[in-house]
Amino acid sequence: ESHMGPVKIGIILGFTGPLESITPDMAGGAELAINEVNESGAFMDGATIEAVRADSTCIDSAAATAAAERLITNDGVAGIMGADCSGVTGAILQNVARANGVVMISPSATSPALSEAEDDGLFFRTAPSDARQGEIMSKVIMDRGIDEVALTYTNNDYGKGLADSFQKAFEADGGSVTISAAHEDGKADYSAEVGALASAGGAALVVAGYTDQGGKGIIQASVDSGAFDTFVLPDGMIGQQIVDDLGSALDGSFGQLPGSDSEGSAIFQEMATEAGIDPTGVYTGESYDAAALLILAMAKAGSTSAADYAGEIMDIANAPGEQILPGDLAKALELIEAGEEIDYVGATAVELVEPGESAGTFKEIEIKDGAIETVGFR
Amino acid sequence: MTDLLNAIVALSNFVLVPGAAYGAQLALGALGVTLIYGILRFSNFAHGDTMAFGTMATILVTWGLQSIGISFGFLPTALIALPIGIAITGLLLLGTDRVIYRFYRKQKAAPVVLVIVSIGVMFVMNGLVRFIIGVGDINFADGARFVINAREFKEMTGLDEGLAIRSTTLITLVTAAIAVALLFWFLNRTRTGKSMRAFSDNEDLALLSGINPERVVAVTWLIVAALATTAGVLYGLDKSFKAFTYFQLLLPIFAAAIVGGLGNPLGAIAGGFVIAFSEVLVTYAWKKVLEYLLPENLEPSSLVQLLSTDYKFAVSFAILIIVLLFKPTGLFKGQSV
Amino acid sequence: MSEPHLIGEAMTGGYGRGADILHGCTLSVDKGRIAVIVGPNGAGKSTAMKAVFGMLNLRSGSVRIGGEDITALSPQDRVAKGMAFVPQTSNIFPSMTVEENLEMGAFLRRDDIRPTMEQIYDLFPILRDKRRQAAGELSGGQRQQVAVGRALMTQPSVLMLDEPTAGVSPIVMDELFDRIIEVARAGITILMVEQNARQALEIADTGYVLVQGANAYTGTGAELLADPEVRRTFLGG
Amino acid sequence: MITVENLHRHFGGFHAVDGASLRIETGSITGLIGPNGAGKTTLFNVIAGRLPPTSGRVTMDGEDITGLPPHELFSKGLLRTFQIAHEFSSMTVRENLMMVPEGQHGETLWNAWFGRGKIAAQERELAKKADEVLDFLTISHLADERAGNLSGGQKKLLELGRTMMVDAKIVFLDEVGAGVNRTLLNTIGDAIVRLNKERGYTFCVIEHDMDFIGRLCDPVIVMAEGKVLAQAPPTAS
Amino acid sequence: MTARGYLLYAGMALLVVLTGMFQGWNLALTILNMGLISAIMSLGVNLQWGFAGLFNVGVMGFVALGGLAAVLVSQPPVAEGWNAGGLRLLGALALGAAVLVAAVQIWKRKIGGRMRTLVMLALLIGGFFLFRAALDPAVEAIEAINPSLSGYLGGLGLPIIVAWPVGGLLAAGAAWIIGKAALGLRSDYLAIATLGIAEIVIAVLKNEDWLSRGVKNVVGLPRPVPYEVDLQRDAGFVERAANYGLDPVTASTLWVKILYAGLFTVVLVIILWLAQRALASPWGRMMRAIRDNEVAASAMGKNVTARHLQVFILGSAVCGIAGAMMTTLDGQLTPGSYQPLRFTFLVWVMVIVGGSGNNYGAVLGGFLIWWLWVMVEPLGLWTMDLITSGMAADSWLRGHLTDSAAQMRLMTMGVILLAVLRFSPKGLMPER
Ligand SMILES: Nc1ncnc2c1ncn2[C@@H]1O[C@H](COP(=O)(O)OP(=O)(O)OP(=O)(O)O)[C@@H](O)[C@H]1O
Ligand SMILES: Nc1ncnc2c1ncn2[C@@H]1O[C@H](COP(=O)(O)OP(=O)(O)OP(=O)(O)O)[C@@H](O)[C@H]1O
Ligand SMILES: CC(C)C[C@H](N)C(=O)O
Ligand SMILES: [Mg+2]
Ligand SMILES: [Mg+2]
Repeated sequence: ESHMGPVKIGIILGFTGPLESITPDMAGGAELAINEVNESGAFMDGATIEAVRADSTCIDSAAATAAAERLITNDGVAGIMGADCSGVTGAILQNVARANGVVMISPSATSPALSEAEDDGLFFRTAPSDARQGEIMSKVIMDRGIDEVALTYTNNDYGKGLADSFQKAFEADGGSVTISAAHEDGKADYSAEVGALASAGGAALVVAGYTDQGGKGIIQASVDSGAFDTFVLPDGMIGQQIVDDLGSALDGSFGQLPGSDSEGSAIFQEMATEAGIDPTGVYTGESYDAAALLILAMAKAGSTSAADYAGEIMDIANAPGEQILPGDLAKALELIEAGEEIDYVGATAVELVEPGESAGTFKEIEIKDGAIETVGFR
Repeated sequence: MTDLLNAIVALSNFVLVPGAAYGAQLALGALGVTLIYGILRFSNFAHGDTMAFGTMATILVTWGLQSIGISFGFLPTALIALPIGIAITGLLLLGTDRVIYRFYRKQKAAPVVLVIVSIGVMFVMNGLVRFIIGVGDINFADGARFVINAREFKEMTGLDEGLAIRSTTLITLVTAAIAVALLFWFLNRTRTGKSMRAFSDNEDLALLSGINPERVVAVTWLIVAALATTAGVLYGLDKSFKAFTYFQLLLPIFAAAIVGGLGNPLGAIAGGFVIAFSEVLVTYAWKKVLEYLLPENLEPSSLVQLLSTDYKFAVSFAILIIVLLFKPTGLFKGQSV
Repeated sequence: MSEPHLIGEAMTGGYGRGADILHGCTLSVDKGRIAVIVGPNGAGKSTAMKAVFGMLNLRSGSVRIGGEDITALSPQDRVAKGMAFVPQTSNIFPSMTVEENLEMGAFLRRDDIRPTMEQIYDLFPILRDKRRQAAGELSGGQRQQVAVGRALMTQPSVLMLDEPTAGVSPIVMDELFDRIIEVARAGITILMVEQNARQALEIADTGYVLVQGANAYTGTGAELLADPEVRRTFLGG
Repeated sequence: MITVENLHRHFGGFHAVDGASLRIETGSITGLIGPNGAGKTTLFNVIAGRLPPTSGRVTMDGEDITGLPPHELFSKGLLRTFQIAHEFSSMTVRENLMMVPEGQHGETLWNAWFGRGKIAAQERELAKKADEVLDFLTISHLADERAGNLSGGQKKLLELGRTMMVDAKIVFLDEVGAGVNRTLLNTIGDAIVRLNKERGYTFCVIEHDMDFIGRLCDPVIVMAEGKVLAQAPPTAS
Repeated sequence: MTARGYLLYAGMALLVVLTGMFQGWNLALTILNMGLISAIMSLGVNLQWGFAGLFNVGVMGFVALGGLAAVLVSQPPVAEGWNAGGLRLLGALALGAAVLVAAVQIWKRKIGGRMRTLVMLALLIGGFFLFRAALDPAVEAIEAINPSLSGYLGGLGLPIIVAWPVGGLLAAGAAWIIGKAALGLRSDYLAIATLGIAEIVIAVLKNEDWLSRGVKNVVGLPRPVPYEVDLQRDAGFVERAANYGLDPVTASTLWVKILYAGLFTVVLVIILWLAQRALASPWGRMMRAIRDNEVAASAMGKNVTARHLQVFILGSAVCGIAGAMMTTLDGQLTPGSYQPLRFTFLVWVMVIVGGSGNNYGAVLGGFLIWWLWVMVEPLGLWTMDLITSGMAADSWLRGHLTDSAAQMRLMTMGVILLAVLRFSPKGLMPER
């Protein structure tokens, strides 16, 4: 294979559509890793990497498939960082990635169903399956002495999957869920949902949604009508923006998101802020890690062909080896060059388990005086 | 007695007040849609994005005002900026008409072609708004958010249930009432208003009567700009501004305009409330209210919910369809092409 | 002889890019006089009226009013010049009330329109009863009365009527013709198309018979009525 | 025979048809006259199933047909024309006529897909028939014109032409004459008489032209304000 | 077809070929395949709007029903699910249907105004609770079975291609019910009613997990064509590919798409042929008459209601077939992805831009608009590059614009759409 042109990596995210407000930062995260490598010049004898963005639209599988098709057959990308939403991710995987034998690392598709998808060993994700988060969330709530909650979730595979696994875990732990009500994202009004939730009652409201979508609308309406005071926020709900917007109303609310107490996340925060990316945005760190893993695996295999490097990804992500944090990519490449083992930790303390997804260490947070504070790890 | 009061307050707080607030927001949007349909005779898909554009313009002006230290006391600053926002939107709409719609009007294109054209306009405006202000959530409300909030209400009355009334709710309700009254008066009593109706009724004959079509169209777009911007700003103050949500508002707004009777301002208002209340009421869980009302041993163990909130939209649309089956051109006898 | 008040001279043209309908058709009326156009269906009578009113692109020929060439003016501008027109079809605002229809006729007037409206209600009493009703809900003949009323509201200097009496019952028709004479006496120039040709020609100062877009016969109303050929072929014996 | 018994049709508080009773004898050419707004068209609309009656009964040859939908009445041989022409404007004039006959072979989808031969034969016949009708109406040169482009009178002729495409039992004509050239109207009158005599059609004719009514109709029914005033031979009116 | 028509089709073919040459044949074929499906949807809408003037804005619902058919036909049945409550569930559904039928029957009775309404309401409300009482436990039992992977009843386990006609039938059945109720409505009122019904269909698909797993999606549907990976392992195929000078991956991906294209083309040609025949027959003439003037058509003996129902069912069935084909191509059913903009209004754009009332126009519109929908993304980015190329590398505006370049997608779509409609306001291939 010639190393004449730059190595291309596709970034497929929903730049338009219901997640359009979080995807720029996700793409930014991935490009951060790519730029870092390019600046180091240590990748495959100084080859440069070029990011090619494509729009998954989050919801339109056909458009997403076409976009992926173009990335692979026209742009000739060596790997894909994406997609974001579980639905389109599945479509791209089945119709394009497998067919062409290209690796996909999704930073955010968290549907449990993807664990079972047939992938010919080509699909990975740096986010944990929602099955796991549900269990953690249940513990987090229980440990605060709350055993009765109302639950609302965004009506998609992510929300539903998370809500189901949470409810199961919570009830097994002895708690009770007074109501489990779906909400649709991007709608104009959530009074009806809040009315039902309030009527059912509970010591806290668990909101398995997106921070700038229906989830926010629900919290806003609950706060406005005084329906709930305490909110439990899983990964999709945590971001500085919502805390700023709602002000003191969120104080005392808590939640968890994939993350670890690795210095990685702190370093990433700094790097991202410097690059003008909001590091608290959901899945920004995961995106950085996804891109980094792709690059490192290629470097290790010394090839941009999926057949060669797909097998290296698990190896790179897990111990043994020297721990690699954000900003250490140059070092990592040198180590690889030198034939040494590395253990990529990255921004989110990546630890991949079979079948190629993040094991899921979770960070417990609480909102205090308008700031998101980490109170522990699980 | 307190139980009864608590029940009433709970119902008001979670059904009546939110329903009225949402209803008024939809109604204001539907007024614009219905006016375009009534005069220019097509369903304007770009209306949601027009609202977004108007709101965006107003937000930019608001930021400008805030940065030079102007505010409006307990009222949101955006209300001062609103007239300027309306003016900017008016210019945009007039420009759009000149560049795009006029051609099809001259061609006497079928209404459905105009609908498709307006989808094109929607895409373009959509991009425009996002280019200028981005895709994120923007909170531009300042001033007092509540006339009374739940906690204060509880403290004041000593009841268990709180009642919250947001200032934007009141402003929206009042605005909607004034807007419909003005529009009604304008269309039915003033010369210009009548000439607009004449234009929509029989364009050729309007011409023969000396009515200037370009003027009619311009006036229509200007009113639409005012309605859309006001609707958008009030909605944004209440919730927040996000381009995508404004696009999503389009469907309930259309539903409101149609169920009320297209082309009829009163219908738009009625339709707005029908849609809003059918969303809120049918999926309401009556448990809490019943707990207050019924003696202890009869209290319900379940939620007493007719349908789960999953079916909120399905139900509101089902109600809409039922209304149409009995009133085929809407509650207030709308037009149909 | 001085030039007639209204003249459409040697008009040739058709609809859009289609074939010509009018072939050098000429129509003229003196001030305060009545001209009536008759002819078989599809002869181009309505087309000629539209041409005079500027609703048709003429390929050649000209339209002049009071000596001024108005061929290039839009219909709107002709309204401003004091011309009024009742088209043959869709000549009312169906969803507006009868009264609003009349008001729209007077759209360009700035003076008090009440008296004129009263006159019209006197002429067509039924319209007074129905003045709050949507014009689209009226009977065929009533609509026709609204249409003529609307044009009269303009207080024009030239009044053009395309089959004003179609569907109007005999009594109303007589009154309408009387009224038209009255209007003409008041100095208003009248150009009308009629299928009730005999009655119309009786009050006409000039009569035109159009056939296939061209003038076939021209004369005073009485002359045409007297011509047996015209009677047999165009007036139904 | 059509009988109408104590028929009412109200619009809000307005009684457009107010207790009308009448009969149309088989084989007659019945005239229906009355001032504008008398309720003639409304009566037609109720009989022909276009409007439901407020109360009352309509029978045809003893069978109750009150409120039957128009297409079923058509099958029973009851046809009507519209006062304000209802042409199929985007179709050609010939197509306007060819679509009329019922039960055409190609009107079911299955035959449309797989029964080409038989359709072709039938279409040829229909086209021939249509051309005859157009010939009679003197508009055969317009056979391939879009019906929307016809002149006002030509549209009325087309209305009439449609009723001539099938063998009807009874035909309701709502002012076919308005806007039609008088010479042509005479021919139409002759045709009506001939259809009546030769093919036994029954006619009910609304018309304001008294000559036409007088020449054609017996008996004549007079309506005013929604009521039937008199049912008399024409000489008496 | 007119000369202009052939020219336009040639132009469209050229666009696809150019895409193949400059962006890769895989992409060109992907576009072509969805283009074929879009063309079918567009034909369905054209049947309803172009032929009969029915303003159906519920296309999405029928497409989704087709998708549902794909799952119900092709997935293996879930025995545990059936054991847990399958029969009870069927019984509950039958009960619900019976209640509805009874209510309609009561309503149709001409007698007893208020009494009738009361009885009907009582029946409906009582029936609803009875229905829920019968249904809910069954649903709960079924959905409890391994929810993250199954939790539904599964399907019939038949070849997925069977789902195409079945999708049509499912959509037709739904259209019959909807048509019975709503076809009395006119223009925009019918539009909003159908729009609402489509939303209801989607709500059911999203929330009735026992049926097709709801928002948890069904992925990995079987295919009517071989899998690329299998072809790549097939020595014979690899050899044949090599004969053409193609590497196995490229050859297999292309071959699979070509097979799909073949299947889709067959369906499109059949439907187009039927539609074209129908349009050019007395049946088509009757439909046009009804579209032009319902009142007159009815007075001329045409049963307007029945014909409307017929063509509504037909058009909806065509959309259902297309929906099943699309789900087959996607290999998964994701109810969350059904959005009116994409599945209803885009199809309408196809019909109007192509030329409503003209089948060839509708097909052309389907291809063209789909091609644009996919191509506007690179076009938008490219335009943005062009715009920003002159700006200083570090200028604020340049950064801002590049960041929002993705937004150019819809904007470009809008501009091109407006340009096309300006160029031919009656559609590219007008009715006549
Ligand atoms: N839809 C309607 N709503 C209200 N009033 C109506 C409606 N249709 C008709 N009318 C009224 O009913 C009366 C009878 O109308 P109809 O059309 O039957 O009269 P007609 O005898 O046919 O008159 P003409 O000779 O003018 O055609 C009229 O006064 C008319 O205004
Ligand atoms: N909009 C149009 N487009 C094309 N041709 C038209 C149009 N309107 C009328 N025509 C044709 O022009 C010719 C003259 O029509 P016109 O309406 O002037 O006739 P007319 O003399 O007024 O007849 P009538 O007495 O029936 O009203 C007719 O043959 C008609 O078919
Ligand atoms: C971008 C994310 C919020 C997407 C979500 N986790 C999903 O699986 O659909
Ligand atoms: Mg004429
Ligand atoms: Mg009448």
